[in-house]
Amino acid sequence: MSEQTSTASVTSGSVAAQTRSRMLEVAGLSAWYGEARVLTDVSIDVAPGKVVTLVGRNGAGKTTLLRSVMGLHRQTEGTLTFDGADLARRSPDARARAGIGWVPDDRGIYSSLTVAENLLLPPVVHADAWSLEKVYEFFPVLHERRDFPGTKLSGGEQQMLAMARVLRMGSRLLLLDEPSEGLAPVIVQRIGEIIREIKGHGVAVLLVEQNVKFASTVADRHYLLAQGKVVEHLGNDDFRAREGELLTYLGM
Amino acid sequence: MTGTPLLETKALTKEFRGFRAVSEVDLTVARGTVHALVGPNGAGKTTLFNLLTGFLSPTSGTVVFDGQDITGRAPEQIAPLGIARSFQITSLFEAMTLREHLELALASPTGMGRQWWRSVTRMARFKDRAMELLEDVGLADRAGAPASSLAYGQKRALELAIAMALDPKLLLLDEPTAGMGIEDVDRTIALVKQLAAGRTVVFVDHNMHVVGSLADTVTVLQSGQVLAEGPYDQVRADDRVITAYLGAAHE
Amino acid sequence: MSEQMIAKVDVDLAQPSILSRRNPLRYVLLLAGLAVVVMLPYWIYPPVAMDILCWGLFAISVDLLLGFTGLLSFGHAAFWGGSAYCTGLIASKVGVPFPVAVLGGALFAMLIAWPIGYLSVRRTGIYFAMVTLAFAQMLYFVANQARDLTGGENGLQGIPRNFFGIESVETDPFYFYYAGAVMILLGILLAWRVVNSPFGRVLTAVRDNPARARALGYDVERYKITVFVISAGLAGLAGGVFAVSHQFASLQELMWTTSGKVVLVTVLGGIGTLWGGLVGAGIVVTLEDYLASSGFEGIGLITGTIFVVIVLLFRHGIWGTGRNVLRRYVLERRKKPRD
Amino acid sequence: MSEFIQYTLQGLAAGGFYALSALGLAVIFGVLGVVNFSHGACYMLGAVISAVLLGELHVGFWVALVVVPILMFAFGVLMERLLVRWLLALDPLYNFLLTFGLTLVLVEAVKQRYGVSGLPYEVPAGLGGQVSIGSVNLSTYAIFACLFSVVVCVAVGLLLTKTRIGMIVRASTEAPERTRALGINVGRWVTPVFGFGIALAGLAGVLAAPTRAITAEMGSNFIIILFAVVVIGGLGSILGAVVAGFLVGLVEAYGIAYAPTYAQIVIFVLMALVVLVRPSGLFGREEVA
Amino acid sequence: ACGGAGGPQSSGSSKLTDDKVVIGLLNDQSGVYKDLSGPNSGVAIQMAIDDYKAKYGDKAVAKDIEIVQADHQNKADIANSKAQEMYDRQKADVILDVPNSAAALAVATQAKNHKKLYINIGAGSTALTGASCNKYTFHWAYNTGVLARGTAGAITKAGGTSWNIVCPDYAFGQDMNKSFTKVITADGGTVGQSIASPFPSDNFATFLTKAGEGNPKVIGSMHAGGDLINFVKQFNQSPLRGKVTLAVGLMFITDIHSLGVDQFAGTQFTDPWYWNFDAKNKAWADRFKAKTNTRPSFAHAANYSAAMNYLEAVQAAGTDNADAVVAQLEGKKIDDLFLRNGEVRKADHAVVHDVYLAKVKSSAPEDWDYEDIVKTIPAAEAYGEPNPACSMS
Ligand SMILES: Nc1ncnc2c1ncn2[C@@H]1O[C@H](COP(=O)(O)OP(=O)(O)OP(=O)(O)O)[C@@H](O)[C@H]1O
Ligand SMILES: Nc1ncnc2c1ncn2[C@@H]1O[C@H](COP(=O)(O)OP(=O)(O)OP(=O)(O)O)[C@@H](O)[C@H]1O
Ligand SMILES: [Mg+2]
Ligand SMILES: [Mg+2]
Repeated sequence: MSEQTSTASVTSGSVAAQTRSRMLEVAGLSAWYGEARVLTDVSIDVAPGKVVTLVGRNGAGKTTLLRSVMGLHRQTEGTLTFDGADLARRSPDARARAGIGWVPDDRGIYSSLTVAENLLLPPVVHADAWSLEKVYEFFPVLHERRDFPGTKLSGGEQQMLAMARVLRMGSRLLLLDEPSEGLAPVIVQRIGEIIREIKGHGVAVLLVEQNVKFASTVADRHYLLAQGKVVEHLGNDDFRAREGELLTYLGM
Repeated sequence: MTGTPLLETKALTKEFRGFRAVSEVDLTVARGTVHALVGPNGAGKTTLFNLLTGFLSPTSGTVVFDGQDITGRAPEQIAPLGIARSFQITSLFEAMTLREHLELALASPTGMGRQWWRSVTRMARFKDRAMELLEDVGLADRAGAPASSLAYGQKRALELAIAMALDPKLLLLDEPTAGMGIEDVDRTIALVKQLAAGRTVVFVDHNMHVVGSLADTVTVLQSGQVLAEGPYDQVRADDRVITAYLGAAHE
Repeated sequence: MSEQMIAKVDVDLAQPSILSRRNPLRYVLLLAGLAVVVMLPYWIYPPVAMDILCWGLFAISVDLLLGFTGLLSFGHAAFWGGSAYCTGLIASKVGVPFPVAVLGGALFAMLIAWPIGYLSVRRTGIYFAMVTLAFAQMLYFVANQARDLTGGENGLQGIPRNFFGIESVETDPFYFYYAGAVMILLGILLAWRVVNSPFGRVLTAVRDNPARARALGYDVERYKITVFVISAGLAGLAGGVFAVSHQFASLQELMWTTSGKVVLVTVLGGIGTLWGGLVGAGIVVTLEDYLASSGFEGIGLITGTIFVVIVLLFRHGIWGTGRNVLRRYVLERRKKPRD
Repeated sequence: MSEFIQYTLQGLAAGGFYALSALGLAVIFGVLGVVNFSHGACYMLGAVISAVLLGELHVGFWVALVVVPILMFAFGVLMERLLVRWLLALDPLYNFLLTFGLTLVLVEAVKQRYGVSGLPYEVPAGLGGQVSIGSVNLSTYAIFACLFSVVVCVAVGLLLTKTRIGMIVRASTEAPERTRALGINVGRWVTPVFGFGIALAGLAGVLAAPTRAITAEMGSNFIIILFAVVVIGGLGSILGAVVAGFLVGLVEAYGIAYAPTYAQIVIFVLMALVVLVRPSGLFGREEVA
Repeated sequence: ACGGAGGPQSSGSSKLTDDKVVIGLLNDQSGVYKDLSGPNSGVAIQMAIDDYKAKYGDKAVAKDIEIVQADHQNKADIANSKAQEMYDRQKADVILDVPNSAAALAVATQAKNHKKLYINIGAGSTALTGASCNKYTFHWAYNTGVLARGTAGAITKAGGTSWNIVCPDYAFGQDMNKSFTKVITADGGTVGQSIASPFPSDNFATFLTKAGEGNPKVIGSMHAGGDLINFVKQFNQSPLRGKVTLAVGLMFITDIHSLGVDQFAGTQFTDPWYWNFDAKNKAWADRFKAKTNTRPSFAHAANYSAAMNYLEAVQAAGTDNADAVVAQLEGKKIDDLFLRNGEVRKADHAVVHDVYLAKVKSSAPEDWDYEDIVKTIPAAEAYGEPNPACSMS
């Protein structure tokens, strides 16, 4: 029920987003693996303080899109702007320092670093960055395990660690690749709270989710991706209303 | 023998540098049932799987499978007894094609793998079965592709097919539907149901829909200990389970 | 749809063999290879040609571990040299025809490979390389100490080349070459069989993901030990023929530099290509032979530079690079009619 | 008894030297995942450069102790930029092989330029004599070399475990792409660390110059012993390398004293035992199967 | 046409096989023996050829003389293939040098199989004139027995009666140890202990401590090359320096050159030849220096001497037929640049001659002027009796 209200405020906010500067703008993006094209002419944008999801079945190209934004996938065509600046020529680390944070689908925890080191590794890029205390407060289990090698954590704990790591950076735009995967329902709810909180600080989120229920509790807008193309773009209310139809259409 | 449980652990414990990931767990899995293992992240579910399959050896306690004490045996000794598992974090042979993955799994119990004097074409005898399995998980059109070119969700489906190929008495599935879309989840549920016929399945999943549709019995772990056990409806109504795992807002 | 097709072509590129069993090119290549082996002593000084084959098989034995099981042995000199001494001792003390002595040597190599393999396979990757290296050093030490048997740094000299009393083979390196080549080819055949067997398939699985292989019920350590022992046997076969060809065995055969050289030969030919070893050996041995009388003093400069360049730029080695080029060509040709 | 003390002290002195020499190997492996086969050759270069500095420019030991590591650092930077870097993303075996090839080149190049019979070097003034305590005698230089090594080892250990640098470099090594995505300019860190490891090898070379034959081949067998040291200590563990360095020094000294014939083989026997009992080495991290 | 052990064949008018004499130089041109012998031995052999031609002019039997060289890189297998190739394909009539005992023994076997000459210079193994001797193999410069009789005998007789020996643990080191011990005890001295050190080794601190136990008058080091330098450097840093005489089993002038005279000062060793020993040597060394810009080692002089005497034997025999040349050489008494009171001993083909006990100077008046010759050791004393193990099969 509390979800309802938050969603309402989000929808009203999205109108303002049209006029405000867009934080991330992707236009005409295509991507290849070798000769195989996996993204075709994708255009999306994300405004500050907004959560935008990418929805699509397995293999639709969601991860590839996030990796392209991060600069990790290089076989691409099209334009990418972040905060008004052209990203195309910038290295992944420069993009990260400019304020883009990435939570990979495989979590990307370092086995050669302890949990604490995994958290301390990335540089702080914005004043809004979470302090280590705050991270530990939110994820007590990370505090408990702080001296363990990162990959000795359970799958879900690693997911939390990956999430906590970008929060520590204070990135302005978060690219989250299936953050709820493998998490206990309680933790998923907690992640939802976190997303809502950082939104309040003007952070933009590009969220890839399979868990549509979860997605619709936090998102403002949705892009539907099928076979590498954006097939639909809607606000959260529309999305909820047409959920069943859309999912069938997407084959989800 | 039908009366005895297929799998039984007694006071099974695993410590990592003084930290108890699994603590005195007594788990009984009856023959022919589907048994779900749920619990918060880090509750020890994967560790328990690792103990059951020999990837870790317990600090104390015993594992009895089909009347045999298998405590502390190596994975390659346990697998032939009829325990197969899928991995939570996908674990494939990147350069091999999907079909080769399945042939390899199918060949394992036949001992063909030790034949260095024979032609590899002999493994083609498993081709039909392999294709069938790929068909089942919806990957038949990728049979000749290397595993490295699969999207994440497809890899998970392959994991499942491999576990099926081993035709085990006991199938352990670690989050079989993680990272899958709803349709795939439903297909997977159907698959597991089909598999479960005449078999025993233990699985871990955080998706309550999956747990609800599959499990005969649910065991909830927390901090390495059994918190609750029983049929799905009973467990999900348990207050302790709600606070520790499901969360207040759940449904 | 077309995307799918392209993806499959790409996939084909990663496949081990492009030439199907029925492809005539396959047999053409095989025959050409055999013809080269037969003609070699006409083109190259026969003892050097024999060296090429011996080093070729030696490299293949290393590739069996490195390319097909993912284990870099940096101590294979132990098996090559161990067998060289053992072959020499059998040939001179027992006086059997040399093929028997060589088989004895290979058997001995397998015998010592078992405990070494048992200990070494507990580690993988670079650790394995260093552990095998250390064990080979131990054997070097033992051979040096047992100088009553091995002659110390003087080497085990005057190994006879008994061959059923056939004089030409026993004295003329040209004819001896063919007798030795038969043994080497048998070894190569064995290596080929192992690679293209169900066992070989499991080895690839072990290389790519040992934990997964274990979960499928494959005893990874046992597979590794087995292939280690087979590989040692092949290295021993090569070392035995080498010793008989040169009629002596020296500590050089056990030195770590020999282990290094054979890895160089393998990498040059192409890791995971099997046949590459022969190509690599052809190049390294003739190069060494040529440089020895060229008056050029910095042999290490040349071999070292070649090595660096190969590792850096042609990681698939000569055979692998050639094969990829061929494969691309074949695929182009296949694609055309469809378009 | 005094003999025993004598041997122990000599073992420790040698051990300090082993520790320092293995340290660079461990640093490079620990942070880059590269087993630098050319470590022995770099050690040799350090010694040869010291000798050349002395012979041709009359630059003495103390200056060499500073200058040579700097030169070797530069050499390491070049080596990483031009060669090693391109293979970092691949299986570590490739860099092992690359550095093996490089070893051949370096050894040969030195042979070509400075001949094969070696270069002269003297013990620095003031470190020439012996120190005697009772009946125990140790060369002053050996004591100096050992203490110096220990200081360097401790400093390096602190640098890599207690500072951000070590962390960044470990991460960069494990997954360079991902680390970049976390806002870290990977290239900027990896190169200096590699250079640093090479500089440590050069430093060991300078320390060796006054007591050892300075020839192109001086590192060829040394590297094998260093491998044994790091295997015993646990590859990638800095502490392991240091402890194993001392252990090997001691074992060797006792071996020489009580079973001279087997002095060298005991190192490898020790290694085999360690691998048998603790496959990951004394201080190595457990590998997951 | 391919391969085959070709025996000597006389062809047409000339009495030379293939109408020319081919001298093969097979040695280490890039490794540890490069400076000791290496490519400069080729220069020395060329000097011999020039001298031979100058001496006989038109009367020379061998008008066309060719040198073929190969670098065996200290590897016995390469030496073996190259030797076969030299004899078979390059028609070498004689092969010279071949340092490294395994390589030398392999080449000796090839010489025997091919029935062509091999004159060893670089290798010191007594097996060449012992169990492995053969009709076509000659041992020109020195052997390990000579070194022992020279150094151990001279020092023990001069009062250095109590020894401790450190020897590298390989066949050469052990042989040297045995030979030294035998000579020392025969001359009334004692050997307290013989300590084997691993080979190669670069830390001798503990060995030196052991070697100093029992306060011997002499410490004998049987090391060679890099090990020797390591040993001496560390000896100089030990309390033994100045208290004990250091005697070295096998040392070459190149070792002194590399380490510097001050490190070796006072060390005694046996040298088969020294360039600044007398005017005759000096004159030749000057010629050599003019061509190579360095002073000759004993190996260079020995290569010269061997080539010269081979050619003289061809001249005397009137042919390069190996059996005829061997017949000329066997038992020949020679006194030349390298061999003083020399004789090609028929029984074992050891070429015996006077050798010298040298002591390293404390400072060098010029580069390479490092040795004081303490004593000339007469051929008979240095070489002893022929090795009974040699059956000249
Ligand atoms: N390394 C690769 N090589 C070739 N093809 C690839 C590679 N990685 C992904 N693909 C292909 O690209 C397409 C898009 O993959 P991507 O990982 O972006 O999908 P996704 O939407 O994130 O899927 P999922 O929900 O399963 O994570 C898939 O068809 C996949 O097979
Ligand atoms: N090898 C290990 N070394 C140290 N600690 C470990 C190791 N493996 C697991 N742990 C710890 O044991 C606990 C249980 O881990 P496990 O992977 O079994 O959890 P899980 O129940 O599967 O959780 P999830 O649902 O998140 O996958 C975790 O806290 C983890 O940090
Ligand atoms: Mg994805
Ligand atoms: Mg888990």
